[in-house]
Amino acid sequence: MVEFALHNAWLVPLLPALAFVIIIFLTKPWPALSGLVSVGGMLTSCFFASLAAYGVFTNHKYAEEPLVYATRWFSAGDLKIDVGIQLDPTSAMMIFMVTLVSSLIFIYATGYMKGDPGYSVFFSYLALFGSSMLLLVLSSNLLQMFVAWELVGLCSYLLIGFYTHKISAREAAKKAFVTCRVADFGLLLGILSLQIVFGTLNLTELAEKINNFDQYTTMGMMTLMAVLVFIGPIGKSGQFPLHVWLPDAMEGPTPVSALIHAATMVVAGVYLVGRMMFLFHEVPSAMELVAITGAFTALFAASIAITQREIKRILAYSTVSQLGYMMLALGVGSLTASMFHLWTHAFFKALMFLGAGSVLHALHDKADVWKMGGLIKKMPITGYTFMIGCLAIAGIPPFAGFWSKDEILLAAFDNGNYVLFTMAAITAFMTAFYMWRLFFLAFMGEEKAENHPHESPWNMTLPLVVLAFFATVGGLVGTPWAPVWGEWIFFGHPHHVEPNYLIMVGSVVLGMAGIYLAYTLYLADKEKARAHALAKQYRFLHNLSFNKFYIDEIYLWFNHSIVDGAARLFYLFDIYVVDGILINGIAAFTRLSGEGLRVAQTGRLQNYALVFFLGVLALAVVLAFTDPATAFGLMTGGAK
Amino acid sequence: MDGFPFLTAILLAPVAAALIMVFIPRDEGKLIKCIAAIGTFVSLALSLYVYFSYDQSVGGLQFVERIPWIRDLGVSWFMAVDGISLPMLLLTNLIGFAAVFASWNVNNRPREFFILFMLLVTGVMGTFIAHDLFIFLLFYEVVVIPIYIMVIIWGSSKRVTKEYAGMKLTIYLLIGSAFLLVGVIAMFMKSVGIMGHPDMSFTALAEAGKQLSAFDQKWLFGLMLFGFGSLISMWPFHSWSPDGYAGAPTAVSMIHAGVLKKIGGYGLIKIALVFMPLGAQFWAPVMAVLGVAGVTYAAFGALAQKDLKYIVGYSSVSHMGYVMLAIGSFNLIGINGAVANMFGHGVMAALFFSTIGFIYEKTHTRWIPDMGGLARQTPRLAVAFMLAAMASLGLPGLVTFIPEFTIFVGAFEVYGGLAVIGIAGIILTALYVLRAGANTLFGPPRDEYNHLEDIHGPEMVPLVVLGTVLVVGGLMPSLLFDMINSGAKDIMAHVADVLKIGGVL
Amino acid sequence: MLTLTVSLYHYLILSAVLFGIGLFGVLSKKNAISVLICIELMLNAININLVAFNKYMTPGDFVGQLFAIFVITVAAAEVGVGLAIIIAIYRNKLSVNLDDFDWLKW
Amino acid sequence: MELLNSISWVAVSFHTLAAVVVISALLVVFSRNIVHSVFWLAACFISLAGVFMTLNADFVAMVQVMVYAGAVCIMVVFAIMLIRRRDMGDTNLFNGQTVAAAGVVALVIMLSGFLSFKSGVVVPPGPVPVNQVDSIATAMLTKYVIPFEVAALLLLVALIGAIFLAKEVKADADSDS
Repeated sequence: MVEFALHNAWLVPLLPALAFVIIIFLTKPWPALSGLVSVGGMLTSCFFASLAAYGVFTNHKYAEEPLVYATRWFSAGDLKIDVGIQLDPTSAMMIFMVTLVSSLIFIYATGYMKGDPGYSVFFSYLALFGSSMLLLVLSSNLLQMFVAWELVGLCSYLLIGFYTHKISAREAAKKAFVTCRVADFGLLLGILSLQIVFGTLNLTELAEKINNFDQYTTMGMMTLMAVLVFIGPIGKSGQFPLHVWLPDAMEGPTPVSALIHAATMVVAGVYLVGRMMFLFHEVPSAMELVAITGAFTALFAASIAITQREIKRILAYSTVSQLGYMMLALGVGSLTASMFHLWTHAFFKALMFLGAGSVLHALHDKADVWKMGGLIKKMPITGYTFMIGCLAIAGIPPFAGFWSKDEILLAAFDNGNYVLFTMAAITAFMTAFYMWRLFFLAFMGEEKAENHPHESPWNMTLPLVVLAFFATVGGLVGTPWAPVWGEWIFFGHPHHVEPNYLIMVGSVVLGMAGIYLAYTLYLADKEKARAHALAKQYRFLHNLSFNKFYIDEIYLWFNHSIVDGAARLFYLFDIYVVDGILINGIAAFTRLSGEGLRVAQTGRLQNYALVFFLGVLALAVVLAFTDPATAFGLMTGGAK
Repeated sequence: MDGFPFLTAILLAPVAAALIMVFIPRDEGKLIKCIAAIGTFVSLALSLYVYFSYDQSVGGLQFVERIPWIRDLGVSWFMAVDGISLPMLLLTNLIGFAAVFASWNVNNRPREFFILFMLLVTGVMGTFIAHDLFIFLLFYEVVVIPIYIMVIIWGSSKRVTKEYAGMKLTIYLLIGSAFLLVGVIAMFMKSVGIMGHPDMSFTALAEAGKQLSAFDQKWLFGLMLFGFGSLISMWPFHSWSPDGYAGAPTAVSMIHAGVLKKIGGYGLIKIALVFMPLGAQFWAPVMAVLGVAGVTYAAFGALAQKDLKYIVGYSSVSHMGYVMLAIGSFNLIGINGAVANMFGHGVMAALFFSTIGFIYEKTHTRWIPDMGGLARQTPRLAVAFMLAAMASLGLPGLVTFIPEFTIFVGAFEVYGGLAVIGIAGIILTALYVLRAGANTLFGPPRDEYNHLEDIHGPEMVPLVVLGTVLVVGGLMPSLLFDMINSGAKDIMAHVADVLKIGGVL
Repeated sequence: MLTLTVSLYHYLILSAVLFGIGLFGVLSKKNAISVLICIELMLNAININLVAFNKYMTPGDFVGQLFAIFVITVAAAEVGVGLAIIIAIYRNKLSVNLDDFDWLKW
Repeated sequence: MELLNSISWVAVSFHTLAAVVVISALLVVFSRNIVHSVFWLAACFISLAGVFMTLNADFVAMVQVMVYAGAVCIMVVFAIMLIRRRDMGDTNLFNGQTVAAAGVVALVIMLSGFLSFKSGVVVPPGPVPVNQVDSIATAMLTKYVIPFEVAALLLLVALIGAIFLAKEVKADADSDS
């Protein structure tokens, strides 16, 4: 059975895809059935994924050499593209995590979406989304990965814009797609150059060839390719400066936000960079770029998150920030730490998003945390699981986030880049602060009279509990004392780090400090007077942060003024120059020359006779003064 | 092959349908449409059979029918298919069949409409399977007249009147064919000089082309480039395309954007490139530059549009820019991509135009600001629209992605930075397509469209047929690419052959 | 001393001059009848040529003279019809001024 | 006497007649009165008949006098009378393109004069038959009988046509209405 799962891992993405097809063509009129098909498909897929993961993690040879099986997809001349499955511990971990989290989110969605007119369609999209992500994870070929990558983008488009009647949803979906498209442009260029330089896109072959790349290309070209490839993840994983779509993506139904932010989509970028480590590893400057981008994004997003008011928006920026962490880990060369954080983050972020969904469900989509309060009393399961999530993300041991974050800090520290390390540390503090600010504001404190919260049904709380469990213990697979994780998921050689107690204690202290600060400002202080005073005192900084550093406005301006302006310019050029001057010009010339020559038609016989005789004269002159043979030649155009 | 003249049968099925229609009373609209559907379906079925029974391992010309016709000019009824003409033939029939159903609601003089339409389809098919230059031109001219009449009578006037649109379309086509004719006649005269006897068949002319001097090849290719270029709406000879499509009735837009345009690319590859490889080599950078210019320029142009048909019109110019870029890259991968992209874009454009046609039929507007929220009222139409839109922006998993990727590989290898500008077009494409889709389909539904009926019955056929091709072709690109590759590699082998000789000379 | 001779060339020159005068009249007179008259002058110039060539080139033959006679015949017919047309037009337009007869202009 | 003998009378008469022809032709064109033009035309025709005489073409000269000086001139005078005006002065004016016409005509004359000399026709010697009318009549009624008959037919058609064209149109207008 395990062998079967190992060698037929294509079933993992196929089953949800099948669910998509079944729902679209068969069960669309019966919502309950559609939900069942979708959840069933994902659960079966989860079952196979678990088996495959079990198979991989019980046989250490897969950590050295991945299990690859592929078939030719198409070929055009020298361009030969395969599709296939590449199973190694990294992808095995991913499919397990993705199918597990997705299954839970699907179950949650059966409760959350109840009664929605688009219930069936929603579940078909979800299934397709999961399927695309799994395909991406298992891809053995970069182009195949790109295909899945784009399909993930499509599904996110469909799901973010699921409430089609809402203009904000429509715009957010468009923004997500177009932003990712910009990034994909870079990625596509990167893939193209890889194909052209190395003549293959199969990951294993690429890895081999890049190992001794000097046979094929220069360092400059390698840097270029690495940077181009990295542009894709910048977009997909919401790194600065293309992070703008991610916070808006919460316009979709909450399960979608959870799916996008936790298990699928955004981690695709991190995963891709991880997959392409063999490329980045050869190019130190690209690695540096990855690390700097990651660290900056982490800090930047955290600084926005501390002033946001909408619950999902805070979570969204925290996602951006955490993704920055993962990138930072990759940039300092630790695939292990990055994947570890990806793993733990998936659980606690899914948990928090679903918790937020539960809150919104209860409060009828009232999203402002300032208008909530004391929810934990009426919604104990949601509240306590959410607290576990907050503990995890704040880096409090023994919760999952602590271990992975610690690993990243350690990796940054070991790398010797102390600026990046400091940035990461500050981010850790801020993360604890804003998450607990959210928690205190929404769940603790006084209840608001106008709210009538109630606990959500079982199919929404069950996933919360399961996720809370994983958010609690998920990090134990990679403690510094028992580095199981690093034994399996690594780049180059197994990753062993000596526990650094200073950093460990330091990060706990930072997390506690953040929580304490949030406590004093938002819970102990009933009137929140000091928080308001601080906001007033640093009005400029507050506004900057609250308005997300005006990046959206800049893009909007760019899009509306520059792109649309150029479009209008081109169009006017087309109408007035190409069409107006060139095309209609030729037409007008024809017409005008007709008009002009018309005047020659005077209607007076004697005019005609005059011209006629002029012609006769000319002809006579030609005939009189040239040799007869030449004259004949002239008149017949050279024909013999 | 086995005696039955499949290609002639494919060609004559619509003609037979048209002949039957002549004898049907004019008010029997349903019957006429059914006959049109049957006629195109027979062609479609036969061409599917031919497509799948073509032996790719052998390659070359198959299903050959050759009957001498005008001996003094070396003209013969030479019908055959290879890996390049087959996808185009199939495309024509797919779109022809779908277009009949997209015109199911034509009630103004249906008999004349469908007779002309059958002739149009026949003409287009003929250009793709004729392997005699004279017959090729003959079929090409057959195409022009029905289009003109159909635009003038059944078209619609928006920014420009339908008369203007029809005139523009026709004159462009004729100018293109004028360039072409000069080139063809010159080529023919030269070939007579080389071979010593007249022969208009592609095979003979390709052989004769080997001995053409480099200078002759250059100017002949130049003529054909501008002839075929204005057909494929090569920048800056593109401006007929948006206006023409906007004015034309749905079926004509479908056929025109879907396949007729492709005659330009097909001719460039199968005629100009094969006959004048040295000329092609000389002109390749020009084609690439014009291609990239077309991609970017038309993408920006599309971004500024508010009329759905104009958007698709400009977008098709933009996509044809990719084809030009691919031919300009002058390598096997590029040629593969060019042909495949023509196929993919054909299916996509046809689906797009049929969808827009239905939207227009139902809402009586194509003006985007007047629309919104149609996804709620007409979900199937929205599916068709989104499918076409996604294909237009080259979503992987649909038939348009792999060809574009192939083109990028082919072009990037040769042109580097220039290709990057072209590839950047995918961002703009996403922008305008999504904007159009979002503003038409999504957002708050409008009350005035609450009564709209979604597409149903025969109206579903374009969506089903073309949508299936979009998805199947996207998931199994080898179905398309193996075929094209079998044709393209012969062509490029021939080209390489000639270039070698040319190098020696 | 001045020798007064006559040769083919004299006739040809006379013919050319007469033709030119006739042509000038045709091109520059306003009156339709006058144009008709000038056409007669041109025809006569031709006749001179025909008869002169007859005498100097083929003295034993009379083709040139015959041709001249035919030309005269046709000219007579032409004058008849031409004048009839002018009269018919005059009845409609009350003018014989050719400048007024430009209905066929653009 | 020697002087007289040395003068070729043919030459003298040719030059005189030619002068008359040219002058009267010029007067045809330059007269401002159409009636005068017709008179000068008659003069021109008659002197042209003399020119034909110098070419030994007696029959043509006779036809010239009869048809041109007689018939044609009379016909033209009749036409002028039909289009009568009280004042016959300024009935024969030049139009706007006179200068251009003069230029073209000058070129035509120069060119044809030049070509006449350039052609270099060799005049073969030979006696001129005396009995011309006989010969012409014979030729016309034997070898050229068909053109002769066609010319007759042409005259008939021209006659009918002229009558039809010149006929009053009032009757037609009545019958039409």
